[in-house]
Amino acid sequence: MTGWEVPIGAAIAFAGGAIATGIAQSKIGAAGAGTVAERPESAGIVIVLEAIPETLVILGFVVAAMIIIMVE
Amino acid sequence: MLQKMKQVLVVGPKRDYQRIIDVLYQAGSLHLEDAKTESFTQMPIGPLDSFNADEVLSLLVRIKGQIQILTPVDAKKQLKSPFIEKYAGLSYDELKLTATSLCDSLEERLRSLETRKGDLDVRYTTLLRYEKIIKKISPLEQQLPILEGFEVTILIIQKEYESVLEIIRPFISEITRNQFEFISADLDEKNIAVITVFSKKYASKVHDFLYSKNVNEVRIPQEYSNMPLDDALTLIEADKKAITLEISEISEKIREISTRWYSDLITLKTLLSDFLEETSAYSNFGQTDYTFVVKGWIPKKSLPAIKKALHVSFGDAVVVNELEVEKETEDSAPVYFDNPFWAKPFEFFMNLVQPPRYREIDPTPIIAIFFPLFFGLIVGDIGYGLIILIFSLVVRFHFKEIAWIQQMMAILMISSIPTIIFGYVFGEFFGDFAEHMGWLHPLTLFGVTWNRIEAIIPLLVLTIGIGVFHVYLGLSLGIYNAARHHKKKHIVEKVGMLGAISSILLLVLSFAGHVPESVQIFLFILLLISVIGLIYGGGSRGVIEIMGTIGNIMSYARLMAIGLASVILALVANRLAHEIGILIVGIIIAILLHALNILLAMFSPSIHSLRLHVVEFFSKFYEGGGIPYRPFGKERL
Amino acid sequence: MEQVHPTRMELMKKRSQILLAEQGRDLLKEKMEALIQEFFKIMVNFSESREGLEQLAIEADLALLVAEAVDDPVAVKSASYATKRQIMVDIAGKNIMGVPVPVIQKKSVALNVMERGYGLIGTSSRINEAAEKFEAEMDMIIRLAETETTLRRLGNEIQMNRRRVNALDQIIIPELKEQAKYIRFSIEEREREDLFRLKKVKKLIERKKKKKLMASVS
Amino acid sequence: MDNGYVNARVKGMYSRLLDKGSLSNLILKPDISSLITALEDTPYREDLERALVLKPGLSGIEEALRQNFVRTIQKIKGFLEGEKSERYIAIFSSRWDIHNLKTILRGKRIYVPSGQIRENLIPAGEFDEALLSELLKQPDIRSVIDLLATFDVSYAAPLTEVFPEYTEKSDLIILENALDRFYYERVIGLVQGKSTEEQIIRQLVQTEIDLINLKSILMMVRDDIDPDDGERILLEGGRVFNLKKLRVMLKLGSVAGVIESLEGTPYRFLEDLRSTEGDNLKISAYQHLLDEYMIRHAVRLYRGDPLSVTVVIGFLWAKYTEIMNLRIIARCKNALISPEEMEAEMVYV
Repeated sequence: MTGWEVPIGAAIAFAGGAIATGIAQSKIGAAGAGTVAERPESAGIVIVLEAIPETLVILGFVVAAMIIIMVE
Repeated sequence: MLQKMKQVLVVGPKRDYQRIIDVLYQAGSLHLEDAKTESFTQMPIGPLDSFNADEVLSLLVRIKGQIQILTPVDAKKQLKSPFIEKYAGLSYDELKLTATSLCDSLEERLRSLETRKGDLDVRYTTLLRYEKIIKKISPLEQQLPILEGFEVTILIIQKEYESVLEIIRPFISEITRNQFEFISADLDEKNIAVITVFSKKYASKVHDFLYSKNVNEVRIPQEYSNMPLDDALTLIEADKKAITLEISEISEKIREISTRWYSDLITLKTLLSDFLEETSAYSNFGQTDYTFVVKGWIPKKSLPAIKKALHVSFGDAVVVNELEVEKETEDSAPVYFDNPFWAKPFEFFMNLVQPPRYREIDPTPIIAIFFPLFFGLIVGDIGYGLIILIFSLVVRFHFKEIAWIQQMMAILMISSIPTIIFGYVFGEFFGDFAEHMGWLHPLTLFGVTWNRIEAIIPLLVLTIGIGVFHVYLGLSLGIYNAARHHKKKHIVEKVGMLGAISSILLLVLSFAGHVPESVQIFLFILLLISVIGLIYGGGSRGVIEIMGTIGNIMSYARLMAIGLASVILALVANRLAHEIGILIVGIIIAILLHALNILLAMFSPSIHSLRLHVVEFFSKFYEGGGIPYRPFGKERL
Repeated sequence: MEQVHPTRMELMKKRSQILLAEQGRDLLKEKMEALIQEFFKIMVNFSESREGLEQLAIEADLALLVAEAVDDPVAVKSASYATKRQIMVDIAGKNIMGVPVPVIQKKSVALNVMERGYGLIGTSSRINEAAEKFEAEMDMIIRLAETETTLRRLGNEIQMNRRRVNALDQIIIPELKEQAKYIRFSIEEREREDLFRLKKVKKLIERKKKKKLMASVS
Repeated sequence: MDNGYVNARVKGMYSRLLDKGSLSNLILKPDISSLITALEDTPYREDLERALVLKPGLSGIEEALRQNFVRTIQKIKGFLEGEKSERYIAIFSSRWDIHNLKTILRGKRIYVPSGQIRENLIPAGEFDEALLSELLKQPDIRSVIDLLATFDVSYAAPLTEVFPEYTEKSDLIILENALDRFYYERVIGLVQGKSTEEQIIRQLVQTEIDLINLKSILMMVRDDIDPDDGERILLEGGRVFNLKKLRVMLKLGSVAGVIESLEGTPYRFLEDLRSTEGDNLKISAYQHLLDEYMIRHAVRLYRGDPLSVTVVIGFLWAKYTEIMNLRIIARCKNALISPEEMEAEMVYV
């Protein structure tokens, strides 16, 4: 019963998360780079902050995986 | 764990102060504090007549100034100075003399080179400017004959004053008795350029007239004026070349000096800065009329040693007073980690974030337990684990000198062990390679076969369960910390949060049918009480925090998700290899993909389990902002 | 004193000279007193102004300090370039008891904000106030210059007068008096001599007369 | 476009500004040399070390402060190079162009040697070293203006326009006014857009114009300037006061009157000062309040939209204020002024 709509759906789920993460990380990255340039001691925090929006792509991935696996 | 610290006051006779400082310096365990804030019952403690740093400072400024002018030299290429080894052994006075004489010999030459270079740079930009305007005008000039004994004047007129042209022309004609050329054209959107050529004998009259008409004349430096603009351009071009040449000559000269002296200056700078650093500790010492006073924190373990050392050298003349410490003062105590060997590498993370305060719980051991666990759960592959283990061992071996690499690799090494264990549980060895070959199978525990691809839901439950446990642990630590600081409201808030989260979780479970419905009423009551507690402890924000905390717990699902991503990449690698007909190509592709996956597996899981600690876990109890322990002594320099 | 002819004529001349000298002296004394009075009148003012000047100088320095502190010395220096660098003063003169003293016509160099040369927009009122204070100080200096010259002139005049009075009092008048006295003495002496001679002549004549009488009698 | 990177750096720089505590600490230092020692522990260290080699004591500190400020502006301009927001920063920094240009014109008029004029320039603006040194080389005011025209610097136009009037009356104010007027007109013109960013900056500039006008009027009224003559000093485009209102204020004739007329405007705080301190206050006392208002207003921008260029503008004002405060401390310390008087001149943000 799996047709073309399953991979497309999974792709949309993943893409959404990935794009959102990309946008968020680009901004955090820019700001983070600025922060580290001025205050190198805050590098640790910046790395963690940079990782925070990654949640989105992970969730997207999980949803995509679930769509594919569960439909199968 | 943090070391227990004692605040001490060391008091000795003033005449011995150099020797006392030496002994303390050798012991290298005292974290200095400003002794001048202490005071004996009646006697104020004044600052020690300390070393005057001005001299060193100004010398350092001179050296730094020269270093700035010089170009850094590759360590391999530079000429080894014959003195450089000697510097380290010099006393301060000798060092000062050497540095001063070196500065004296270099400074003037360098400064004049640098100034010359700066001037040339400025001149170059100026020439570019003039060149730009001349280039704009020169096409116009082509239409005019340039004659000997004639003067060329260029005017710029804004377009809105274009009518002025009509006035100027007849006047110039009259002044010069019609011996003139006059041509105008648009220069750019805003301005019109006018070129007039007339006999030199009318020059002053024409200029006076132009002045009275308020027209801007183009000012070109003397050396380029009164010649055809093309010639001026050629001349400017030649001058630019000459300047570039001279600049490169100067740079070459500076480079020559650099190869000879750069490392000398750097060495002197380092030594003098060290010296300055050392003497800056002196500002912490105090004195009264006859005694010399040092105040500081010392780890309890090191206290007997320092007492003994002082006693051996000075007998009873030097007293070490242990100060009674108020709870509040304890907060200003420096923190010195004291962790078992297996937790020590994880202090790296604490320093990355912020060290804890003295009276806080040091979460390092907890990170040391959970970080590898999370890492292992995410990566969960025997093959990857082994490669990471080998990788970390190799890197550790290669970079023995660099402390932070050592620490990071130790973390990876420790983390690779649970990775292998989880790999065994999940039956993964380079993805499903081993399973495919029939060597290994996912274990079946608690009625679930832990094949990560299939057991998504159980894994999700497991990770959320870990999340619940971790967050509860955090909240409990928060209660402990608050109790230690006697912050009643905080305790109530944290307890309320525990109650609220528990009741909500249990309610969810009961609605799902896993918990008997009969307890629902109690759960609601518990929730109500908890919310009241939360409002008492943290206000409305406390209630909103419930959502945050539940979000935090859900966030642990990433343990499953990232793991899943890594498994699927591994599967893809294997399957590609399988499906490509040519064996060798398939293997190469598989190896490349696995390599990529391992690389990702070293970064992503580390960052995410670190994030789970810093964001989700620490927010429940951790304050941070402690002062790192920096003992006065050898280690410091 | 040798030149003096001890004649009655001379004596009368001396007498009138003495009188004249004494009158002159009294006149000079009066003038001196008047000058001294004038001097002190200005002097009081002067010392007050002097203190005022010191006060003004302190205030001006403070205003400059504030301007430099808040607006950067560079801005103050820049504003200073905008000012005209000279002050023109017209000096006339007047007479105090025959002493010529200067009078400065335009006593105030104080300007208003539009006259100081720099634009108002970019320059702070602190710089402006510093300028104002210094202008006030300048005014005071000019005024003091006027009074100080006056005082010096008056002082000189008083000195000179005193010397004159002294000369009259202690040299000329006593000398004249001495001369008059000498003349008088000389005249009296001469008169006495004449009398004595007369008496002697008279005696001689009488003796001759008596001899003649005796001779005739005898 | 957002300014994530730049703003993060600026925030880092902002966090290194001295807080009130460290400033009061500096105020309490007994003398200049201990002040220098204390400043060694601040971000001014590097500039201070360099400046003190050439100029000892107070002038060294002042030089260091100036250098630091110039360096800060250059640094921020470096981040923003090529960005759209660069021009908003230019709004702030080009006021030093005006200062430099005015200084050169003033100096050239009375034939001050170029070297001396140069010492009073602050290269924080848009003019580069090359332009400044060419300007300094010119013999007189006319040739300075001509050179500006030659290099196509926009200030040439307003100066050329009023030059005949200047030659006629020989009044430098004419040239300076033309410059100031041009500057503010251009700035207002730059921020006519509808974006929030431009609106905020426009408001800031308009407020500044108001404050400048107010200050000018107070100064002129105090000196009994003929209102018809005073009009030429007034700037158009203020936030609260239009030209008509300003003219009315100029005709009020007394400082007290002008201040009373502020009732109902955001600047009525001057009235509070007047009513507590009396009518004989110096204009600078009012200006202090006005400056403070301006600085507060500008620094508040720092806390606005974290991704907007306004953060940078707010920071620059805060930095400017800090440098002013430090200069006040240093100058006053040198002249043994008491801490209380010192604090009266300072502005805390």
